Order: sequence, then structure tokens, then C-alpha cells
Amino acid sequence: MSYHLELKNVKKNFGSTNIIRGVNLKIKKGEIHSLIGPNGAGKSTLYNLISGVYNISSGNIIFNNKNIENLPSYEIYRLGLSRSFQITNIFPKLSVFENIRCGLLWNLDYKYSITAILDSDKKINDKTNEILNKISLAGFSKEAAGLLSYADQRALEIGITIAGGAETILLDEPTAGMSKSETERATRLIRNISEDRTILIVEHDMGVVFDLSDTISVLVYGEIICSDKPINVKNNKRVKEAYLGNFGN
Amino acid sequence: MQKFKILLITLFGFIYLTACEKKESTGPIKIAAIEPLSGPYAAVGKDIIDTVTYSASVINKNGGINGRMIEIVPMDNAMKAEKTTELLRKAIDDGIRFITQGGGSSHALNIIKQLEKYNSRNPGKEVLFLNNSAVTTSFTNEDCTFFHFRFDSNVDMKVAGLVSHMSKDNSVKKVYLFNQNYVYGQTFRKTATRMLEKNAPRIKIVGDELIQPFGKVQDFNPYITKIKLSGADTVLTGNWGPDAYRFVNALKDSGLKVKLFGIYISQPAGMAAMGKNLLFNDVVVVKEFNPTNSNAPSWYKEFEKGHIEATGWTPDADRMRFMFEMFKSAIEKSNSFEPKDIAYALEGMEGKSIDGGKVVMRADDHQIHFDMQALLLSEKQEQSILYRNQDFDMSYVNVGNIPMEDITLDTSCEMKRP
Amino acid sequence: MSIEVLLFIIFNGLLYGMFLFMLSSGLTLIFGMMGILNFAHASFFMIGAYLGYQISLYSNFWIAIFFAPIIVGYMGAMVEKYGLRNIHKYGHIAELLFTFGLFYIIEELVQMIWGKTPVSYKVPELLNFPLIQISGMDYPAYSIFRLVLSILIFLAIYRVLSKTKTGLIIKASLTNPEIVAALGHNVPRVFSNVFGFGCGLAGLAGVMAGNVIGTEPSMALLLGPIVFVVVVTGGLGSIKGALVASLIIGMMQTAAVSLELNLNNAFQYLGFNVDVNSILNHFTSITISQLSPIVPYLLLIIILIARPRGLFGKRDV
Amino acid sequence: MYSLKKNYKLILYFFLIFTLLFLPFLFTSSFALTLFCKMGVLIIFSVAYNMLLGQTGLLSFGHAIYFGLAGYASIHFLSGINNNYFPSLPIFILPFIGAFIGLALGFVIGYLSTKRVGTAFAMISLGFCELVTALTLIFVVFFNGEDGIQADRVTGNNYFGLTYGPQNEVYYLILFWCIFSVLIMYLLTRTPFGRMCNAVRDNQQRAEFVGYDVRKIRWMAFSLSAMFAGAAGSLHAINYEHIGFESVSLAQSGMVLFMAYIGGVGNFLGPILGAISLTYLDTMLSDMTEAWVLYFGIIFVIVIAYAPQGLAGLILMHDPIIRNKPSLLKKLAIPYVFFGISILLLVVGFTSLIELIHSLKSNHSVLKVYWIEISNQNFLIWIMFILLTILGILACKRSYTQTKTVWDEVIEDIKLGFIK
Repeated sequence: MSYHLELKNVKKNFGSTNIIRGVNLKIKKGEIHSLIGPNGAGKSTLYNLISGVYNISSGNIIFNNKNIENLPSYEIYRLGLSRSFQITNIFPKLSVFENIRCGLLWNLDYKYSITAILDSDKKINDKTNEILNKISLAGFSKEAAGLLSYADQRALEIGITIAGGAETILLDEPTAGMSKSETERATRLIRNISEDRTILIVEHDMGVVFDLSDTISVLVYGEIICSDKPINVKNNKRVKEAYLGNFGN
Repeated sequence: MQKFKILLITLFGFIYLTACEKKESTGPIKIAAIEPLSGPYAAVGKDIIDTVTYSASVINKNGGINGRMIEIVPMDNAMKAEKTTELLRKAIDDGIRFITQGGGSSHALNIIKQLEKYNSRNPGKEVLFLNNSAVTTSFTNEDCTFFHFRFDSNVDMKVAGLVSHMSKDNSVKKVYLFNQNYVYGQTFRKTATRMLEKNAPRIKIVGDELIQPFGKVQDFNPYITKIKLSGADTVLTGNWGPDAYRFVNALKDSGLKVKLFGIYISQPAGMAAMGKNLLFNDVVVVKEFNPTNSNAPSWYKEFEKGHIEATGWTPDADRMRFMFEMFKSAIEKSNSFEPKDIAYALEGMEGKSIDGGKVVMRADDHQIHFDMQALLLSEKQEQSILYRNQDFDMSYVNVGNIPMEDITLDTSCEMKRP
Repeated sequence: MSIEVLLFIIFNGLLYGMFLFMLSSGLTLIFGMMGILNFAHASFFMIGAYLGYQISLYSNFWIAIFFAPIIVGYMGAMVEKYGLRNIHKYGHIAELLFTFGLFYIIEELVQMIWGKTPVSYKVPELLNFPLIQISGMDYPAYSIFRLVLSILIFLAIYRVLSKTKTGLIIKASLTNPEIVAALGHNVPRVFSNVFGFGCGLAGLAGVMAGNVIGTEPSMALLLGPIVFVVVVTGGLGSIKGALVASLIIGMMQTAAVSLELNLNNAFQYLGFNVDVNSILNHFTSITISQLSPIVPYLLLIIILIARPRGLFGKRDV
Repeated sequence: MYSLKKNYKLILYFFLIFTLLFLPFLFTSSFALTLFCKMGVLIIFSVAYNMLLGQTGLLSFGHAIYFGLAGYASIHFLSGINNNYFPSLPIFILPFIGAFIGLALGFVIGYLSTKRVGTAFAMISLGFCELVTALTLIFVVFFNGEDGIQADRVTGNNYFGLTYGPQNEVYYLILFWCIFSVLIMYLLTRTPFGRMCNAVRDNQQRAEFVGYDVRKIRWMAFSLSAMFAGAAGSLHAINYEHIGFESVSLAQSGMVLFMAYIGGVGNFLGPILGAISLTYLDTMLSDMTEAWVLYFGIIFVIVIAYAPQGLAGLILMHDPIIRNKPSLLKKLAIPYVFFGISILLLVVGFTSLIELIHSLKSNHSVLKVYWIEISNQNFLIWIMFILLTILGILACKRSYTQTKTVWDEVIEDIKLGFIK
């Protein structure tokens, strides 16, 4: 079967340092796929390669049967692959409402229009409110995004990420730095949005990972050492070594 | 909502402030002096304002003009053309009928053009422009207007004077033209080339340089190298300000011996930066008088003394003095304070020079004509050059007289008289 | 082109280039380390020149050349401490604008204190004699003194940067500003010192150059942009880059002045007839020599567009 | 309710335009009208500039290029009309030509410079500015060096009976263009492009991940901003019937930067406020004191350090209070009055001191500050103003902390209201 997103022997080196040393990864349509691994394994770099922030050194990235390696980020986004970031990445001076609406613009085919007046366009505003309700931020729609609490900002970021209707979403540590209740809220939100989407998550909170995932891949030193169902990963010897090896010493 | 409040508040505040405009006053004859008094060219403007104000005060001390005093209204254009236009309109609003200006030819041109339009659109309310130092030749040629009088010789006349003196100096054989790359410098260069070819064919032009103007060039060594390699014995330059004094200093450092002929090389404002470096090479300039002439008549000595007291420096130009004297005579002669009558009276009027030479306002183009002197900068003679409470220990020595005929040139002016 | 001309280009270019280096080396450090494009850098240069004049008026040049840079450096450190540090939170553009405002303030203050016309700041008598001669052109001892001093300063900075702990911190913060803070160094203090040191260097350049190019209130305005050209061309924080860039710019400008070529010459060389009366002649008759002043700005634009890390820089501007 | 509010706005608009239309009847002097015209031109210019600086986050030191070069082009067209090359070209469409020139230049230069952002972009713009300024002096045939070019606007066919001879006809021309272009620029901020400009300013990376080529957004913003700057330059040329090299210089770019920043880059109306107040200050201050550039610089630095959102920001800061609990404003009144008095003390003391120092350089010992004549030879006067300045500084410090405490309380109060 053909996969939704497939990485074939992707390599990346900065100068003489090999960060990603030949990653093969296959993600099926509609699944929640987690990517875990110890610090410095190259998870964020891998995300940046998939989403076009960095160019890859060699290999192929195939998304919906298209080669997307080395395309600019916005082209990849337009193909339907959206992402969030490890450090909160929103438009801090714009209002919450505007943040979400910016996420909708391209998908609603506004492109670079200099003639459409957005405030008088019911369709986009309704849609924005719909998403705001989904991420339960409707009460703050007029506030500047930069003034929201951390958890709300993360939620907003997920909101922007999904707003454009991308069917595949990369989430980078969506619960990092959150309290327990906030984590629960975030988990709910992710499950909520995953209904008709393919999701790839990088996450440190193993509770969240095992709770959500359909498949888990483990990245260690720039290589995928295991990619399987959660229960199999739990019992995988090399994974245990990689993790315990880290903590054991 | 708030945005409109802001707008309204500003608007009303502003209306209120503007409403406090000045009312026209009668009494003294107001003359607006529009010069740069702030920014990088402030020194030029201040010097002109100082001499203008002092010269006017001398007229006032002697009883004014037909019982009325002259009041100089200094206005700061910061060397911006648009400000000159605004200030001119402001002066006209305030009922001022006379403008004097000199720093920056572009500003003078601005005033001439604005007044040309204003005077033709407002007969009976004409404004007269007394140009004290702006030298672009076209003002008394193709751009000449009836209400503009120039009391300084124009570039062509100055160059003619320099060439006339140069042709009599047998040590000058190879000349290098060194000028600033903007309208003034380009005119200087063009005229110099033409006149050297016509009036002094024995002198060879061995080089011709245009440099980026207004002090942008820091390092003159490459240029001096070129002058040196060209084998020139004389440099003819219209440079002023930093472009002049850096050049003089760099020449001294390089030890290159050439004669320097120019107009503004020895401007007092730049002398502090050069000091005795000015004496390393012979520097010859042309002027309407010798500022350090110890044999000047006593009435001038008195004028000079007063100027030094009031401003702290030796007058570098005599033209402001005779400008006001001629202005006074014109009013007395026409017995009118109307700019139009004064303008007619000024045409062909003769002024008083210090040493008996001729000073005459040519009626055809409203260009002053006078006998010039070629002056060499030297060690202190009897009297030295003072500037803003510094004594430079240098003097000018007259090395030749240039009769008015030598600098009298044809004009293309077709004056339209009202 | 004769050997003589070439020799002059190299030597004049060297002198001018080293002057540019002195002027800009301080900003290279400041910009590289703190990311502040100090618009007022040339203003500190100007203050240096005026202080040099003022101090040598009361004592002599040698005392001035020692104390004036220290005073300017201290002023710079104060500006950082009480001005820029508070603005840091608004970002680099606000910092840049702050120095832009500072530039105007310093220019006006200088005019207020020393007047609008040049002051008579003179080359010290001790060094005011022709030292060497290159085919008939004298070079005074003072020029050679400036050349030697600026080379010594380059060596000193280079050594400090590569051999001492301060140098290591500065170098580290060039590549990784956050990490240095994490190491527990008092980064604000280091910043103040670097800023002060950079301004001090500009002050020193002012003391040494003010008596050659003339000390007047508009000197900062005229020199400001060229400093940026050197810093950008050399590369962020690279003192070696600043040196090479200064020399390249110095030589390029000197060489351009010596070239009396224009497009007309080129056309004639290619066998075309040139109509001197055509309106195009206004453009084609402009010589390279006349265009020499725009050379640095062209360089600035090209470098920033094509290679924003400059010659020796480690990261982009 | 909503419609009432909307009508209220409309009434305000009409009132405003009405006032502007009648201004020439209130102020008949040609100087006042010239000043209004200048303000109109600079409003367009600074709002256009803010499209880059405030809306897109690009700091340009070279925006005068488009202003100035469009001005040159317009003056050439104007003298073309003068010389009967195209006598039927109406003057009121010259700004279109200027806008086109601005757009074309912005398109080309923007292509090169929007590859970079932040400081690098600022420096490229500086490089272009110096380059063009140098070229204006070298290419005499087009720019006529420092003399600049003169033309006569009373020329060609008189459409609608307008000769543009009297200044008030020019005023209406500029007023029309000012309202027209500011309106368009305002509407632009409401479009997807305008919103994405803000987005790119706030966060480039995120902007890419909502599908936008950020470079293209910057390029568009740059070109459009240059276009409006061009229209402004054209009007400038018509207003003064002259254009000179200083209008493309760094000083002109710096001026528009001052205007936008002091007015407030964060708000659409900020630059308008800045253009009006700075033009006014520029004209009035330069008339009153030689040290006006110093005061300018100090105001600018203070705004950057203490009010980075500019004048508009200071006023709009009160927006949440007025919206939620206007009664709290009363609480602020007293500290504000004290703060105002302290600032006044400081300003009087400091400016008098500066004027005193300034007067030492001139040969007059008596000078006029604030309608009083004082002598700089009098030692007591010096001491008095030094004391006044110190007093002012202390008072400012103290009342600043006081005001801030009250302000914080008020804001806290409002936040509590939010939570409830």
C-alpha cells in the first residue's frame, strides 16, 4: 500500500555533523503517529526537514505521492501539510480572532488579494468563530494573542495549524510545560481534531503518547530504531536500551 | 471611536495654535533674510546674517532711510528648498516687501521663480529680492527678472577675473581644473575651460577633475597624486567648505608645490581648519575688495571696527555694505518705499567702493559690476584676518587689479519691466 | 597604467583603508556582539576629534590621544547602560532608532559647545614633517604614525579576541548569545564594556583623524554610512574582516579616482562613433573617477543581497 | 445599537471633511495654506511609510527615493506642460504618474531588498538612499544638481476652471488626494494582503506555515508603499513647484521615520498624528530657536525609550478604560495634572538652559526665552534655570512613579472586571 507521508533514507548534515542519518518513516492516512526519542535525537530537525524549514542533504520525502523535499515551507503547506512549533509560534500582536483568520486565508482562496475587505465577508468570519469555539477561545477573540496564557497560546497555535484545513498535521511537543489539567485539555483537543486528519506528534510525555497514538516511532541519534504499535514499542529491547541507557547511567 | 477623538483633538489644538498668527506692522522697513541657520550649513548662513544685520544697523545709526529704520528678519531655511519657499510665503504674509538671501544658489533660484510668479499675479504688492551672494550665472541671464538684483559678481565674472589675472602671470603654464560635481562646480569648470581657451591660449589645461561635493571626499591623496602626475603648476578651483580646506591641507602634507587660484578657498569659516597650511602654496583669490587693506579710508576703518565688535570677525565681503547703501540711495532717489520704484531707481545706480574703484548696477540684467582685486594670502602684514575671535595671523596682499572691463560679459537677459 | 600609478594606488589605498579600519573596527565588535547597528558610531568618532582638540589645547596631543578615547569610551558605556539597555526589550529596530536619535543630539550638542565652523585642531608639531617620499609625493610622519598605530591596534584587538578569556566570551557571544548568558557571565556588563570599548576605538580614530580631515560638526554625518559598508563587507564581528574590507574599499576608491575612463571611451574602443552632442552623452561621458563616491554603497547593497555574512562573518547580518 | 454607533462615526467623518473643506476660509494667508498642503503631503507619505514600518515591520532609511524621484518625474511632466509638449495633460492626474513611478521603482528596488529583513534590509535601503542622492548630483541632465528643477503649475488647460494659481486650489487638490489615498491605504489594511503584512511582521515563520510566501508579501508591501510615497512626492512637487536633491536624501527619509515613529507605528492613525504635529513643530520651532534639531532628537529618543507606541499609543492606551469603566479616568486626572506640571517645569528649565548655552556662541548677551528677556551674563539666571531643571527632573521622576502606581491600580481594576 502507498503511505500518506513517507521518508526514504533522509539524511541531513550541518557542516560535518550528521544529525539525521538515513531516516525511513512511513505514516498511514488517518493515524496518530508519535515520534519519540531522547533529547538531541533530531526530532525537531526531522520536523524542520519535512516542513521545508531546512533543505535535506539526501533522500526523499513523499507526501500524497509527491516529492516535497526542499520545497519552500509555504508550498508544502499548500499541499496540505501543516505544523505547530516547539516554541509557541503565533502572531502576538494580532488579536486571537485575526490569528485564526490568517490561518484560513489561503485555504479560502484569498491568496494575496488587495481588494477583498475581510470584515465584511461573512463566510470567513463564521468559519473563524467556528474554529475559535472548537479550541474554546471564543471568549478571548478580541484580545491580543500575546497576552493569552501559555496553555491558551498553545491551543491557539493548534487552532492556526488546523484552520487551513490541512489533512496532515505535525505537532511539536504540544503539551510541553503544561500542568496536568492543561495537558488533559490539550490531549482532548488533539483527539478532537484528529477525527479526519493524519497527525504526527513529537512528545515527551509518555502518558500522552501511549494514550493517543496508533503508531509510535523511536528516533535515536538520527535513526529510527523502531516503528510499531504502542504495545510493541513498549516491549522493544532497543528502545528500552536507548531510554534506560540514558537514565541508567 | 477613539481614533476620531484623537483626530479631533489634534485638529482643534492645531487650529488654535495656527490662529495665533502675527499681524503686519508698519514702521521699520522689514527685510527678510532667508539663510540656513541650523544644520550642516549653518556657519554659511550665520556669517551672511551677521554682516547683513550689521550693515543694516550702520544705515540705521546714520538716521535710517527717509526716517524709517531697516529691520532684518532672519529666517532659517535649514538649507532645504521647500523651507525657503514656505518662509518666503510667510514673509509675504507678514507684509515684508524685501528679501535678501545669499547662501545656496538653489534657494536663490527658488526665490526668483516664486517671486516671478507672485509679482506677476499680485501687481501693486511686489516683493524685491536683493541677492547678496548667490552666484549662478543664469540668474542675470536667461532667468533674469525685474525684481531681482544681484550684488555679487556671478561665477562667469569671477572666473573671468581669475583667468584675466592668470593670463598676466607668466609662471602659470599648465593648469589643472579641480571642481565639485554639481551645478556650480560644473559651471565653473565649463566657463574656465572656455575662457582659458579664448583669453589665455598659451595656458594648457592638463587635467579636469570633478569630485563628489559637500565634504563627502575624506581622502584627497589620490587626487593630489593625479595632479602631481599631470605636471600641473597651477590648480584652478571653485571648491569651498570642507572640499577646499581638506584639499589645501592634503596638498601641504604631500609637499606638492602648485599655485592655487580660486574664489572661496580662503573663506574665513574654513580657515581654522587650515591655519598656516594656507601659506604652503600660493593661494590667489579674487574679491571686490581687500579685507586686510590697512590703507583703507577712515570711514571704512570705522565700519570695519564696528563689524569686528559686533560679530568678532573681519568683514569678508564688502557687497552687503554697498548693497544697503545703494538700497538707501534708491529709496531716497525715488522717494518711495514701493519695491517697483526702488527697482527702477536701482537700475544703473553707482555705489561707493572703498578705494575709489567703480561699483555699478548694470540695468540690462540687474547684475552688479565692479573692479576686482586679485589677492594673495600671506603672512600677517599690518592687519590680519580675524574670525569669531580667532586671529589667523594672515593677511591678503593685492597682487593685481582686475578692471571692470575684463569681467564685463554679455548677457542674454531680456528684461521684462512692469 | 604605469607602475608609479599602481604604487600610489596601493599606498594611498593603504592609508585611507587603515583610517576606515580605525573608524569601523569598534562598530564591528558592537554590531557583531550586540546586534546594535550604532548609527551614532561616527558621532563618537566626532566627539573623539573634538575632545582631542580640546585636550591638546590645554596640554598636548599625546595626552589627548591617551585620555580622549577613554572619555569617549566611558560616554559610550554610559549610553549603553542608561539608554540602550532599557530599550533592548523593544528589539533591534528600536535600538537602531535610538542611536539614530542620538546621532542628531550629539551633532547639535557638539555645535552648541564648539560652534558650527571647523575648529583649528592641528597635527602635532613633532610629527609635522615629510617622512618618506614616493616619486615626488611627500608623506608626512603623522600619516605614517597613524598607519603604524592602526596596525598595532589591529594586532592588539586580534590578540585580545583570540587569546584572552574576554575575547573568548565575545567570540562565543558572536555565534551564540544565549549560551553565554547561560554560562553565568554578567552579559549586560560585558555588553557595556564592549560598547564602551567600541566607542573608545571610534574616539581614538577621531583624535587621530580630526586634525587631518578637519574637525567640524558635519563630519559624523559624512562618515556615518561608510562605516556600515566596512562592517557589513567584513562580516559580523570579524576584526580581520573589517581590516580586509577597509583595505579593499580604500584601494577600490583610490583606484576608481585614478580611472579617467567612461562609456564613451569604451564605445570608441569597440569602434563605435560617439556623438558628443547627443543627450546620452550626459550619461556616457561620466568617468569612473566621478562615480568613485558611489562605489562603497554599491558594494554595501551587493554584499547584503548576495552574501549577507560578508567576507569573514560567521552568520548573516 | 451597532447602527447608531456606525452613524455616529459617519457624522464624525462628515464633520471632519466639512472642517477640512472650510479651512481655507478660516486661514487665508498663503503661509498657513502652504503649511496645510505640506501636512497633507506628509500625511500621505508617512502613512505610506508606515505601511512598511508599522504594518510589515520593515525599517527603511531610503523611502525618500520614491517620494523624491516621483517628484522629479512630475516636475518634468509639469514643465512638459509648460513647454507645450503635452498641453492637455491635466495637473490633477500628475499624482497618478508619480504613483506609477513610485510603484515601478518600488517593484525593482523591492525585488532586491526584500530578500532580507531587519537590520540588513534597513542597511540596503540606506545604501540605495546614498546611491540615489549621489546620482542626483552627478546626472545633471535629469536632476539639475543642487538647484533642482522649477516649473510653473499655472499652465495647460484649466479643467473644471482650476488654474492652481491660488494656493487654496492646490489645497483642495491635496486634500482630495490625501483623503483618497489614506482611505485606500486604510482599506488595504483590511484586506487579506494587509492582514498578512501584520502577520509577517509578527512572525515570519508562522506566516509561511499558513501558506504565504513572506517575501512576496514584503515585496508587495514595499511596492505599494513606494507607490503612495510616489503620489505624495508628486503632490509635493506641485505644491512647491520645485523639487531638489534634498527630497531624495537621507534627511527626508529620516524625517518621515520621525513622523511615523513619534506619531505611533502601531496604529493606522499614528503617522497622521505624527505628520501633523511634527510638521507644525518643525515650522514653529525652527522659527523660534536654532537648537530645534536638538529638541527633535530628544523628543525622538524619549518617545523610543518611554512611549514606543508613540503619541497614538499614549492616547489609545486609555481605550480599555473608556470602554470598560470610564469613571476610573477621574482617578487618573490628578496624577496626570501633576505629571504635566512636572514636565512643564522640566521643559521650561531645560530649554531655557539650552538657549542660554546657545547664546554664549553668539555675540549677543541678551536673549528671549518664553517672552522674557534674560541676560546670559547674569549668574543668578543660570542658577535659577539649573535649579528649575533639576527640580523638573526630580518632580518628573516622582510624579512618574505616582502616575504609574495609579495607572497600575486602574488597570488591575479593569482586569478584575474581565474576570468577573
